[in-house]
Amino acid sequence: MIRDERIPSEELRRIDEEIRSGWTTGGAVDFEEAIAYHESLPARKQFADVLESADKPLLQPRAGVPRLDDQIELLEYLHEEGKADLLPTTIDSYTRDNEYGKAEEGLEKARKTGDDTLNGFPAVNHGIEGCRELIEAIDAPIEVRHGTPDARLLAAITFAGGFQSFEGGPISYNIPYTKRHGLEETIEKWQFVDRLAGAYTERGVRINREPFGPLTGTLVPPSIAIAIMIVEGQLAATQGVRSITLGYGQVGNVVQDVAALNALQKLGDEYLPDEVCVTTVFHEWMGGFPPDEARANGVIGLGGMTAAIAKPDKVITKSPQEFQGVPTKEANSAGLRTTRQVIDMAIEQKIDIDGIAEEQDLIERETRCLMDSIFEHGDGDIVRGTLEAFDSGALDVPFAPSDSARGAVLPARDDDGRVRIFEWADLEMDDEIKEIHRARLSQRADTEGRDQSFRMVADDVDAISDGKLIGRPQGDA
Amino acid sequence: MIRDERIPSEELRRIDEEIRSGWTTGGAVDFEEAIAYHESLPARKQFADVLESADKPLLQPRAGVPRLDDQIELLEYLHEEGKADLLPTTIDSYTRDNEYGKAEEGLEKARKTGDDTLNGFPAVNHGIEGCRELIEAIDAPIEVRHGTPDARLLAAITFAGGFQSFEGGPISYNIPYTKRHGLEETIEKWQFVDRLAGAYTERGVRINREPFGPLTGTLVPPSIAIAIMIVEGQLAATQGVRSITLGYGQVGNVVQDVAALNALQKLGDEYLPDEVCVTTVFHEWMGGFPPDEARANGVIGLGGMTAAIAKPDKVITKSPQEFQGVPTKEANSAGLRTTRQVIDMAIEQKIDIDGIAEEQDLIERETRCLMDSIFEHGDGDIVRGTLEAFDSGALDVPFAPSDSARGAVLPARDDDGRVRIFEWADLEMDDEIKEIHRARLSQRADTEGRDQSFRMVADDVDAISDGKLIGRPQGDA
Amino acid sequence: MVVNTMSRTVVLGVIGSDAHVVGITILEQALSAAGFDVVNLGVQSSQKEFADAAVEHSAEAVLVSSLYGHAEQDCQGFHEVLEEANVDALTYIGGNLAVGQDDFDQTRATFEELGFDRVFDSETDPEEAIAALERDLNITTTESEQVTVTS
Amino acid sequence: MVVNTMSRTVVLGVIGSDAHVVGITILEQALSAAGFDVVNLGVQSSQKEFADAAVEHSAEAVLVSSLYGHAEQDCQGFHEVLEEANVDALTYIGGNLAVGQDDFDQTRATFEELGFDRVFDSETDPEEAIAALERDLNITTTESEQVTVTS
Ligand code: B12
Ligand code: B12
Repeated sequence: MIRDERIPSEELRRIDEEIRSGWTTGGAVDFEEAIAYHESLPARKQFADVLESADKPLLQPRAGVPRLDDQIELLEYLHEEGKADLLPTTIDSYTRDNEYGKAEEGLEKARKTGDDTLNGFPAVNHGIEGCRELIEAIDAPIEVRHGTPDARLLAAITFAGGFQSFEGGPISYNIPYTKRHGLEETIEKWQFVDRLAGAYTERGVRINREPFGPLTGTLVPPSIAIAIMIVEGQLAATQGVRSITLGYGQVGNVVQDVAALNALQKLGDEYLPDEVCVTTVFHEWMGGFPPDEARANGVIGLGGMTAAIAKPDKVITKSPQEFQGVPTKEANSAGLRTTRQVIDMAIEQKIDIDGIAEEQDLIERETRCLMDSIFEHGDGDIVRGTLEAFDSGALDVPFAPSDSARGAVLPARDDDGRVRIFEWADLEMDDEIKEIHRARLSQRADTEGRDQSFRMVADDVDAISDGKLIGRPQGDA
Repeated sequence: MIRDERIPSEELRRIDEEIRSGWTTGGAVDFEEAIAYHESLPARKQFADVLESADKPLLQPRAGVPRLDDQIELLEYLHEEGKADLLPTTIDSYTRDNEYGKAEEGLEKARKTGDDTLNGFPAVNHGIEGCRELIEAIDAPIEVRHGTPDARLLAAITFAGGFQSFEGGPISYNIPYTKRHGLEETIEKWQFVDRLAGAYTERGVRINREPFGPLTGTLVPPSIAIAIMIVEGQLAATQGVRSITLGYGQVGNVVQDVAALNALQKLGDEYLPDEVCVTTVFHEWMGGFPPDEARANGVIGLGGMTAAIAKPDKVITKSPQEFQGVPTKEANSAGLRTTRQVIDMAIEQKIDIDGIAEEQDLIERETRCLMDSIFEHGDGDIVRGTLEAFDSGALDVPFAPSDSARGAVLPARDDDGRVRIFEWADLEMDDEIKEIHRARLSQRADTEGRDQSFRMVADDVDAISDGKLIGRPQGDA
Repeated sequence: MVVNTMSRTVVLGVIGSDAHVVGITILEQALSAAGFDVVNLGVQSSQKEFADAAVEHSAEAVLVSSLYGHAEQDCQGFHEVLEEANVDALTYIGGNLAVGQDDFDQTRATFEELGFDRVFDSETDPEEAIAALERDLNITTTESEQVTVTS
Repeated sequence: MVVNTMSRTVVLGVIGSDAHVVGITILEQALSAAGFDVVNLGVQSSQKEFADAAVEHSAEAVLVSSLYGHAEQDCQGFHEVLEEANVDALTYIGGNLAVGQDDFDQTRATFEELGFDRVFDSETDPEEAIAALERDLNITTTESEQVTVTS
């Protein structure tokens, strides 16, 4: 059974070779040459440095199309018109499923017809050369964003291709994204990804790693997200990663969001080794959006405002077309600029909101409970602990589609709109904390004159898309 | 010389008759019949009641087109698609200049060509019948919004036409809107408007009056705006108005805006007679907007957020097309819905920001200084005091185009983005308060490493349209 | 078809490699509350899994969900698979069925052509789906039985 | 035209019943800082007031501002009035020149046809107007003289 241990060099090399034989483009990877390539990149394309030295939140959208020239055009547009500070390259679904053959077909069809037959950029198929062309064309750092359970070949090729930031992790790209991949399997695979990033890091090329904080994007209680971020951060650190960006998805309550981002940074610094530079990324609301661009802009505005107060290192923006489907580049840029305007108008203001310290304290206590439980489950080993804790339900994620998580814990908002836990299932938590949640939720139930039930959860899931934060009973119900 | 005294009944009748002879449609006004008409309107069209009994901020856009059928269509759209709670009818510029003949020409041309040859709805020309058709067609209360120094005939016709709310006042529709109208002249004319509203009020038809709080819309220090609101509120109260909505235009600093709205309500309640029901209206940013709809949505988002925290009774929304020109109805609705989404997501949250009480205290002290000065200038009479205070410069409005105000006082933002006074000119203020402003502004000058100068003011004027709150020196300056 | 107020089994799942689970979680709950027996296959279900479940549970309706934009590819040949398995159930599909900013009428036509009885967009409330099912399955709900998810 | 580095008087004002004063306040300040003698007529100035001031001060340029959407009506016959008064100055107009959401190229054409030498939109920085004036008036600025408003 695997443990939280660094992959030995020979093992790294062995897997690397095996992996790279999985698709023709894998053969072209040459580690030494890749190091030299990264060293040749100008300072403004060095992802970790740019992110870590920024003096205000940097903005990054989501974007990926199949063809290289289209991807270049798209990123240039988002950089110039959207004023994105950092750029993404979102990978297509076939690549995420390691179906490089199908991706190739799609790419060829895209090249022939001009249609976007894939929902992202098949970086493996484009190979090192394609990746580098992209890196060279765009005057800003670019991150690989995907959702791939087994991202080993993708990492090998994109790292060699000049990308210096890579989203995901064994839990965060498993539990929300796939049904059948075992957690042990994805941890093992991501240990390789992290080890590879660590190998670059040792040579002075600090590959930034970004666990995916929002998880299922749907009312995830902050402490659950933060605990998983710490676990993934720790796993990456063990493999030698030194630049780690922990993520968090907005829940929409300003106090809770600011408290959570503070706690994320604080606990990240505390739990992760000193050698690691920990930064944070705030995702604008990741749940269901309103089916109306004007209202969506309101959601984005609240996200920007929260970012201005919490000051994370990076903000991943949403577009007003989030509800409908993949946004046009214009809408994507609009989301960036709306966010930028709000942040820049609010960030120089001193906005200290009461109750943030208390909420942060609660989040920290909860997170520590979960972390203690993980360490206990694993007898001190975080890999073992994570596996056992998910298995026992001591660690869980709401709305998890994966067979590796119970998905039995259910969140609901309290009367102030903060996300609390309504159904604990087997989640490990101090009784005192459970009592706090219970009290807050029963206060809401009183306000609404109804019992706590799944209906409340369902109403909360829909609330923001329906124009409110809290899913209060409507009409004469 | 006029004083703050109620116009006697016979005088009211005399002026009313004279005024109504100014244009053909004036003849149709019959006060008794008008009272009966107002009484026949359903509760949901009774402006004051709807506004005063609302349990959350009501939203109102700006809108006016020349033709009646177009105006009906426009307001229906804003009501249904924009979900506006209260509706406006913005009057055209010729009517504001009392050029009813030119307005008639424009209206006829509009009817023939279908073009919008006037920039608003010429209510005087449409007459009572036209107004009532509008009132009947729209299932919500409607306010008259204009900018007319001499609005007597407009009031006579729109009140009889079924409108129950009327924006403006002798200072707020003079100083920012016109160069040559004397203040004494406009006060006298608005005494009539208020007296007429008072006459309806005595008969149970409470006409709501709304002084225009934003004034020049450009960095107006809160205390100056609030003092003028109190003066206009008092003048209206003297004439028998009992429903008064005091206005305030967002400056963009959340703490200062919330403090100002609190102070506005508190001082309004304190200074105005007990019989008056005082409500407040918050105008989303009234200064220069960014030339980009996405960024404009950010400005609107910050406005909505501020409203959610301050909870005024009404919010006047902006559209993302504010920079460019009169907005399309779609853009106007979008501004409403973006605002609604932000307010509804944030309003149930407890957001108590530090420093609001202190800022409110400062605003109240400043306002009291100005009010004391007005009372002193007028030997206890607020009309005389206002005239003398403007004359001496003890009361002033920044960027006032009017010959009746010095326009010598100059605002600038401090390091936190709050609007302070950089050039006091002859504005009456305690030295201690001046010292506070001076210290705050010199702190900013230090941060920026430059002297306080008009350049700073100019930079602040442009800042929001350039994407920031504070006009910091750009680039390598 | 006869009026049927008893056992009404529906199969529900997300097709393809799509993992968006929230919608079907809400749907499952609403359908159960409305009295249906719901067989929830979860996310990333294959055509065959839908067909097998429909056979096994003699489902009266097969409800397919897709959010991630690949519904069209994922549903190619689906109705042939159902036919081969002798499934004679209603078929509904719903969610976010096209990639990008599409026109829904066109999307609806595409999926009707593929054989779906009804096509729903992502603004669909569970209530609408339930009402359609009750209509299509000719279910009469007596006053006393009426269970709405708002209760 | 000869190179002229001395007295350069410009008349500035807002035409018609327009009261938007902030733009010309900023412009006045920037023009003065750049060394121009500015005669600021303020808001709500008539065609005749512009012409009279241009004559009285022998202005080299007349700068008209309009924000409220009635510029076209307000400027009808303006150049005839200037001509009658024997004003031979450059004429610029700037601000928000059309009602509603218009295309600027069309707006520019409209005002050039009315006789304006240059037409500026409301995104114009004072610096641009100054640069244009210096070019059109053939003003050479020596290094030492160069005054920019950012200083
Ligand atoms: C939350 C979310 C996620 C979460 C999902 C967590 C989880 N496992 O469930 C995460 C972050 C993991 C995620 C990942 C991805 N997502 Co996503 N996601 C969303 C989001 C924001 C909300 C979806 C949601 O939960 N809504 C709330 C529920 C209650 O509503 P619903 O799902 O629409 O379901 C209701 C109705 O549609 C209807 N309905 C649904 N199915 C059916 C079926 C029938 C028969 C009927 C009658 C009705 C019906 O009833 C439901 C209940 O009311 C949407 C955008 C949005 N809608 O705002 C994007 C969205 C669906 N995602 C999208 C994409 C592209 C992806 C990714 C590919 C992104 C990426 N590049 O990484 C991956 C795909 C991963 C995978 N393998 O599936 C796109 C799809 C684009 C398209 N169709 O053109 C969207 C639209 C975002 C966007 N604008 O780009 N996503
Ligand atoms: C502040 C403001 C007001 C204030 C004005 C206070 C005052 N007395 O100055 C108040 C609230 C009183 C007001 C009233 C009205 N306003 Co107003 N107002 C604005 C607003 C928000 C900002 C204007 C501003 O001060 N900008 C800042 C300054 C620095 O920029 P600027 O004026 O554009 O000037 C710069 C450039 O344009 C350029 N420039 C300007 N003139 C010239 C000339 C030359 C030769 C050159 C080279 C350059 C140049 O350089 C300047 C400096 O950088 C604008 C919308 C916007 N722009 O965001 C609407 C706007 C101009 N107003 C508008 C309207 C309709 C009105 C009213 C009719 C509204 C009403 N229905 O009540 C009244 C008119 C009253 C009147 N008689 O004039 C419309 C005009 C519509 C159109 N053109 O199609 C606008 C665009 C708003 C809108 N979207 O509807 N307004």
